[in-house]
Amino acid sequence: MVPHCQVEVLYFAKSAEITGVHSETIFVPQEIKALQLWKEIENRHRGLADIRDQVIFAVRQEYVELGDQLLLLQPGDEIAIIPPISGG
Amino acid sequence: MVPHCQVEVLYFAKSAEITGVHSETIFVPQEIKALQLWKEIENRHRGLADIRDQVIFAVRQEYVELGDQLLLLQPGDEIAIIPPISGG
Amino acid sequence: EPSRREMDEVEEKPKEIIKFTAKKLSVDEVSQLVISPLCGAVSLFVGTTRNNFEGKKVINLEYEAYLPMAENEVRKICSEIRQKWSVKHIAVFHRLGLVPVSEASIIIAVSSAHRAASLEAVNYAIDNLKAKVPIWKKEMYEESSSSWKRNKECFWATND
Amino acid sequence: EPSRREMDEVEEKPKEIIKFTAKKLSVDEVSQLVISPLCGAVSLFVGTTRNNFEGKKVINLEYEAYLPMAENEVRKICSEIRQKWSVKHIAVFHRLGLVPVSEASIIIAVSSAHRAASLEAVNYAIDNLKAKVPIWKKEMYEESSSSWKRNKECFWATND
Repeated sequence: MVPHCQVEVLYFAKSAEITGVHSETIFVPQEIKALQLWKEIENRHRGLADIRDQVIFAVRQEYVELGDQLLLLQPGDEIAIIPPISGG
Repeated sequence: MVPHCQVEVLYFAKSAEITGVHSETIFVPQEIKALQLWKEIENRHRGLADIRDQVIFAVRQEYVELGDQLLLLQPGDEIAIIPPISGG
Repeated sequence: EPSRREMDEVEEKPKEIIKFTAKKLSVDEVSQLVISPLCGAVSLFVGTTRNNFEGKKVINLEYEAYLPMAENEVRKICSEIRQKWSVKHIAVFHRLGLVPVSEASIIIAVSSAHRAASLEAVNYAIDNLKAKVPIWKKEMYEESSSSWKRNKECFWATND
Repeated sequence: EPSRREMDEVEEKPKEIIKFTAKKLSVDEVSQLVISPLCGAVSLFVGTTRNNFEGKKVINLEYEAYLPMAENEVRKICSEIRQKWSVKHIAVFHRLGLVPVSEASIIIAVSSAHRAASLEAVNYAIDNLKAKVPIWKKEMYEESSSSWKRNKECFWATND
């Protein structure tokens, strides 16, 4: 079985409104493609499907698109769901 | 005889230091080339010869170079001696 | 007591001052932070909240940020600026929480010996901040609806 | 009491605020003058006095201006800006008389709906002010000498 670990998922702006939480801990494979990780998260919060095309991850505070990139996760890693930004 | 009139000459910055005055009234031909007018002024303040290459006139608050341009002066006109500017 | 030469060297060290705060921003305060006796130029950009969007009356805005990452992203922009232009100090202040209309949401200030550098650096900073720094603005409208905004510069999502 | 619509229209009228003053300049004050609830961007340039020139310690600066003409020349620059960019309000404040090192000698502020316009307008304003507006700066050095300066932008005289 693929090793799993606990990571911290952070939700901001519209994604936080959809999920109703700002953060949660989930248990996921340590080796996982970004898009696959998104699907795991979407399974928990079906409403997130609406914004799938608009979001990007920040994994350990670096941007990662929801694509084929393989993530190597460590226990406690921070994964943020980043809707389109609007600072300035 | 060419008609003459009184005009007000204003001195700024280095030109005021050289002449020792900030303004004076002079009596000059109403039709006069800019460079000729400068020579009239230089005759009154010999020290101004040092900065001849660096100055420009402002006649009725519009820039005029010390060249062949014919000035048509009216009594009371304001002629300023403008050394190189350094605002900002 | 330090000699004048020593004081100059202290002044000369380039600084980056990055702050996210719920308090009202002060243009004077931010410009003071970057002024250097060795520099003749300070350029600033102040972003203020507008009172309308597509005909709707905006009564308030609310900003939130992914804080440690937002600061890191601003630091990256500062490094890029230093690679491109010779500038002295850089200050980036962004307000969070509720911001009333006409108050500043962001102030960017850059000092430099020659003004072209700081003007271009400020331009670069605001362009890249809008594209890359995880901050979100929610507009609240008079008719009690609201909307999360997106910058057209946001690098991964395009406006519909 | 005017309706909100009427207030917006009052706000919308473009203003030029030009001031020459012996008093200390305030970046907050000047930026407040150009902020508009219809605009999201204010760009500013602050010129400060430097503490050295060719290795000489500058202890003070003194500015003088040919006042009615200087204001007229600034107005011309404002008109040129409005022909080139869509900007709302323009403020140009220049200090006269003695200016201590590190204090502002000039503040230019421009507001606009889109930030590129105000950033470019501020750049244009300071470039042209240095080339055309009759203002003079005298630097006073520690060893009690002094010198009238010239801008490299001055349009009729070149540096030796």
